[in-house]
Amino acid sequence: MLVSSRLVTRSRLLLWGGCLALALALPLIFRSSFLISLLCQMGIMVVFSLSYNMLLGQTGLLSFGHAVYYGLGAFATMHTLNALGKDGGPLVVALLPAVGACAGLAGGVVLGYVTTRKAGTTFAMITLGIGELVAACSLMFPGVFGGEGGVSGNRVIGKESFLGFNWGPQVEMYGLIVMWAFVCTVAMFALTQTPLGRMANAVRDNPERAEFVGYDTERVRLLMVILSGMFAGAAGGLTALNYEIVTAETLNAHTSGVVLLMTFVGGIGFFYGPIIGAILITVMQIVVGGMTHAWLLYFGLFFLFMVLKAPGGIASLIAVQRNLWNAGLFGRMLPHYLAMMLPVLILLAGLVGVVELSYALLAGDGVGAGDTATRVLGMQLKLGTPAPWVTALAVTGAGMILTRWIGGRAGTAWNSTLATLHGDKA
Amino acid sequence: MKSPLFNRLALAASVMLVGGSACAQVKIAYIDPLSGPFANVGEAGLKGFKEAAEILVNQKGGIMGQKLEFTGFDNKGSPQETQLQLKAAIDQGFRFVTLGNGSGAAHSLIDAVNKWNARNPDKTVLFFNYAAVDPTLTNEKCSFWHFRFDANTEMKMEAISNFMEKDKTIKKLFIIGQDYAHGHQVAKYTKEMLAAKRKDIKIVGEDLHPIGRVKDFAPYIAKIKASGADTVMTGNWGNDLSLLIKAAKDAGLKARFFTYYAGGLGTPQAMGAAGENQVIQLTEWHMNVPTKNTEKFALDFNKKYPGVWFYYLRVNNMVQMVAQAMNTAKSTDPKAVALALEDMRMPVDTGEVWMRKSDHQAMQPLYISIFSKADGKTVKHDSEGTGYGWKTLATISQRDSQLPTSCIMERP
Amino acid sequence: MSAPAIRLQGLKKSFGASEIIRGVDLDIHRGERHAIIGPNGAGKSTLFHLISARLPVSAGTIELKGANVVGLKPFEITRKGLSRSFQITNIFHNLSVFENLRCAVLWSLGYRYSFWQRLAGLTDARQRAEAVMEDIGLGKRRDTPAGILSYAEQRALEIGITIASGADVILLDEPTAGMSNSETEEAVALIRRVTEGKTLVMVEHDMGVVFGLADRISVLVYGQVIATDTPAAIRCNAAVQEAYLGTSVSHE
Amino acid sequence: MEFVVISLLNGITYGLLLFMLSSGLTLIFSMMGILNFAHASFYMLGAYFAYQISTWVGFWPGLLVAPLLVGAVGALVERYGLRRAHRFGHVAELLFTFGLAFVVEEVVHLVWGKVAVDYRIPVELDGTLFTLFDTSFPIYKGFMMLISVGMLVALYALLTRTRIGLIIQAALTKPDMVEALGHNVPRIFMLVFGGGTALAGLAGVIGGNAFVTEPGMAAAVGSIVFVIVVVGGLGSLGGAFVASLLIGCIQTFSVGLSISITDVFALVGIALPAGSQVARLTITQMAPVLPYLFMVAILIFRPRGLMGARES
Repeated sequence: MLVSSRLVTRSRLLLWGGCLALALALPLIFRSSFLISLLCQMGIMVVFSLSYNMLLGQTGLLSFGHAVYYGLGAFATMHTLNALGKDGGPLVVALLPAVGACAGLAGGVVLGYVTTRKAGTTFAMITLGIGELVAACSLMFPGVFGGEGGVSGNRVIGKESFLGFNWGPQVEMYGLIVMWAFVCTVAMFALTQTPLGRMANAVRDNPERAEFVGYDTERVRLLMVILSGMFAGAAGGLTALNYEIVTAETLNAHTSGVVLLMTFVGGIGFFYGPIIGAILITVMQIVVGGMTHAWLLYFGLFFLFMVLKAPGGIASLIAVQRNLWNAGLFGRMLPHYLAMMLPVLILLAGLVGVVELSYALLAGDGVGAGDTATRVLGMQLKLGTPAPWVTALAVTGAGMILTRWIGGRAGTAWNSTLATLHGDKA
Repeated sequence: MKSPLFNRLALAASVMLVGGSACAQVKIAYIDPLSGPFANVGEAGLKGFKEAAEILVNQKGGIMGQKLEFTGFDNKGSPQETQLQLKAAIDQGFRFVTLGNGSGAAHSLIDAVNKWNARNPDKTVLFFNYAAVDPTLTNEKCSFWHFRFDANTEMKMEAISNFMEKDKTIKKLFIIGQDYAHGHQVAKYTKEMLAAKRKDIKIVGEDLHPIGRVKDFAPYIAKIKASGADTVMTGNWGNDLSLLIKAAKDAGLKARFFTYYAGGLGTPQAMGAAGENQVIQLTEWHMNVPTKNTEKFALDFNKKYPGVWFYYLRVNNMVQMVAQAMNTAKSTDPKAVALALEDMRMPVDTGEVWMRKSDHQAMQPLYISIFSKADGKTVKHDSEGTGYGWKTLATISQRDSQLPTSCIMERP
Repeated sequence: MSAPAIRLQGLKKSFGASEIIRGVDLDIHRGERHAIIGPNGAGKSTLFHLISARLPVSAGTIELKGANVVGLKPFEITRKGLSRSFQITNIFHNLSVFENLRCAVLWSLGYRYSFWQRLAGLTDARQRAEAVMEDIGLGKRRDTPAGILSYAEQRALEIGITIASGADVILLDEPTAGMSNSETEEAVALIRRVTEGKTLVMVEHDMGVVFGLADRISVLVYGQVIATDTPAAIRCNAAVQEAYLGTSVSHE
Repeated sequence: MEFVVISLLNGITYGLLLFMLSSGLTLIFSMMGILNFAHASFYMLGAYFAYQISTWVGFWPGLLVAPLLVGAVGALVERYGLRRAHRFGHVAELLFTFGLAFVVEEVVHLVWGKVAVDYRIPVELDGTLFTLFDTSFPIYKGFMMLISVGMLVALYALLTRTRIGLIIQAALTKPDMVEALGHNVPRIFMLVFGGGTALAGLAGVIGGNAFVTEPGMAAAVGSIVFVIVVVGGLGSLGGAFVASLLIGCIQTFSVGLSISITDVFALVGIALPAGSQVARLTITQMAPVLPYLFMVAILIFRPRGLMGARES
């Protein structure tokens, strides 16, 4: 017993250390300033969505106003940075996200008191309302929130440096973000292994029973909201330092929606789920957003697909495969996965074709409508003629039929494999 | 649509290898919302820039034989994303960026450009602002690396107040605005300037409402009506403006509305008949200003892009001025271009545009016009197919909107 | 040690116009096993809900070990040493058997809302949870999520969670409901084992279980206790036979 | 006096429109336990459908057809989306509607463009109904009130006086029992969802031209509708009605009150430090956020809402 737990600890240490080393090494591979900025954004979002999952995944609280804590942390950090003026130094700047964390914590105490009186749907609605309230107020107080222009600052204070860093170059900022993200992630993981973390799970599963084993569920929720607000605030502090500007948008409903999306897509049932979600969605937002103006539609459809087909998120898909692998059953599914790839690709190609054609025609992404040739997906097409439409629809249809057909067989295999898996276990 | 992802990655690599070698064209990155709720504004701007570059520059020989080209970068309206897109543009070798929508994004960009230039003096970037009107951008936060081609809020109010000074029918004024920086500024300047110019105008009320959250303006109109105001000053835009005008018509309020943004991008359509003879706007141009080339340019544009109505003359001005600056400087180095732009005087269709050196703010003639039924004569063209168009009430000369600046510019 | 474990006085509960509990007076002595029986709809579960504060009291008082507990919240009563099970299984479905039990012991061991201690380092919590797990015979299912246990196993876990907190007054609501004969026997043995030295109050329909286990029995009919006595005396009580046993125990 | 009467009139008109929006949401919630995040999206669809129909055959056919179309879309969404999400619980349902709102907005962008469309009030209803204290009251507002009240009455009658209404109510509390009696419960739920969204569509038909029909209109009303449903008490139709009128009136009256926070606190004897930004806020300025404050207050003092039966 003792030995095995020590082994677990050692492999866990290796895993954490490996992740940290990998994160720190990434700028060696991705050198352009854009890619490093992208990595920075990912690091911040990882912390933010992990903090969100403390509510959604661990305590079962669906919040539509989590950006409030994030924004409060960002503004507090920025104001502190500006108040420091010349008195600060790189070391102080490096520690500033802690100010954001405190602000998030304070916000959690005040708002948590109001919101955690109820769970479930009511909680979701209250957070929505409070989020709206704070977002609306943020524009009314330009003194605090900087009005439309936001509050900006400079993270490089003076000429001195701390261990050779002054955080000016983006790479140094990236290093700082990685360190903070690492500390926060470790802390959030540790929290799941404490009495409070476990009771949060208990309250999520069965609040009534939690009361009858002696726990005040409101108090458990409140504490989780406060702690989650704290980490969200730290993420906000990192944003403030990274972009050196904070606007009212950081605390509005859109930001809350994005973090919900990330967390859910990544998988709320696993600690590492939100990390996957944050990385994936950030990349998609910026890369798919750069490729097509229809990205919001693709996003919405992808989200709906995940809700209906994989409500456990990507992490749960990975977990299932790992279970299969451990049980030695992965090989049984692999041919089916490979067989599925082609029809799914065809289906996707068809759908993308239809969507892009529609955008080119209706939203005027190309040069006008009518018979003129327009570039769609790198091809010169005449939108006014039926040919491209028929082709796209035909590909979609073929993809659908093939997916159904091959998918049906894969589904049968899947069910029997799962049955074997659970049969082995039971 | 090419795939910018691969371009971007490939360029990111090649830029590092080659270090931004001479390109066959002069490239300007257009960073504005191209998806989401404000995408229509961003897309209209991008089309305007592309069209202007083609017709006004490239068909006339280009810039030192090179073509001027605009590439869209979608900042989704977010200040944070603006910075990411700036980095993306810089990686791809862009040295000039333009942005217009949202003061938040503009502030973010001016900060980012300043910091980038300070930290990378060998790869400087220049920011052309075509529509963000927060006065601080050319006052407290002015920068050598920023040029504004639109009149700012304060200048626009100066022009309007000069008009009001002469219009003796205005006796009681009501100020209503969105509760954020722009609305606050409009209210502040209105009061300050009228106090200096027309002491007899009584400000009978002042209301601020949260931006984009009011569905029914009837209670506000009731209040305006109760105050007895004959004129309303508002900085509202978008739905907050359309709904205000509609509610005024419903309640039979006969006051005139002085606005900043009634003229374009869907507002005339949303307002429709409700705005007739009640809505006054201030712009640098409208369809019924008699001009030599712009009228044809606008008509061609509207025909080429159905549903997108030509609105920004300043886009054309900016493209011409930037091209001339590059030609004069015989260089596409941002610093040289910036120096050439300073103090430039450019004859355009509506008169002369002057880029003031002290704060990099463009000075240009402005027009005050009222929404009236299109009659084919003074109101020759209607606006956005509504049957109503803009009738010029007054022309504000370039000098009449000039204001001193508090800018103390750090010059490289 | 003089005050009874539970004392109910003039306890009433009404839902709208209908009165379900119509003035119950009852003393439950410390250390006794007390069963509450009665026909369907007599209000047995409601009585449990009132004692454990799942439902608010309409009138009357409830004393737990001499202290008035009316108006307290469920978790406050639990902290005073009263623990209950539910007729419909009420466990943490997504947590493993072991975690279910560990959650149940945390408060009584004083760990409260701690977020500065590692669960894995809390030896006493682990030992107590493991002891209960062995007690209820689920040692082999330690890491199985509670949601996929068999029905009988879930019922055992339900009892395990109830006793794990170490409360000295235990309320069991139909612990053997829905079990087969052999399962019931095991459950009775389990209950007898784990409630040794504690006060036990149970609602039960299975008369075999009731008469085998209880020291005293109260009969609840239409929201009133019509008799409280030893099993033997209850068996002979005329009023009880008329109201209840005459119809239900005849086939016992 | 003049102020009170006109504000009251404006408040009631606005409140009735809010009720139209929230009634469908309440209906769906009380029957199915689903909080439809995309409800306002169906309102928007109603407006756009009506606009499209009005360009072909005029306003009046649209008044009837557009809500039916929206209801049909709603029923399809229930059948092929929500019903599947239902297996994973209420959070999945909520998230599904959340994603749906996203998609609907993009589709509207795609089909009708990103700017407002020219959806006009029909000529028959364009004009002044009566003039009160020199302020005209348009016919169209009267028409809106009429439709709204008519809807309330019809809804009430449907639920309490008809067989289908009784079955719906029974299906809510005891779905298994109703199913055992031979009724197709999933189909009932589909009908309820379709009906609820059709109500939102109707609100869109008559709200779209009174205000502005544009792609942001769903987001603009989305949150206020939730406020109403929460304040009124989740699932209570009567509560939604009262809350709508209350919030309509709160907003209109507070616009008319030009007193600042300082004055309010002075009334109860607390002097605020002058000069702070909070102290300078006026009630007018805060009018549109008052509903949210009101909601928070309600949740603190009466968590089940004004007339709510259940708590969550």
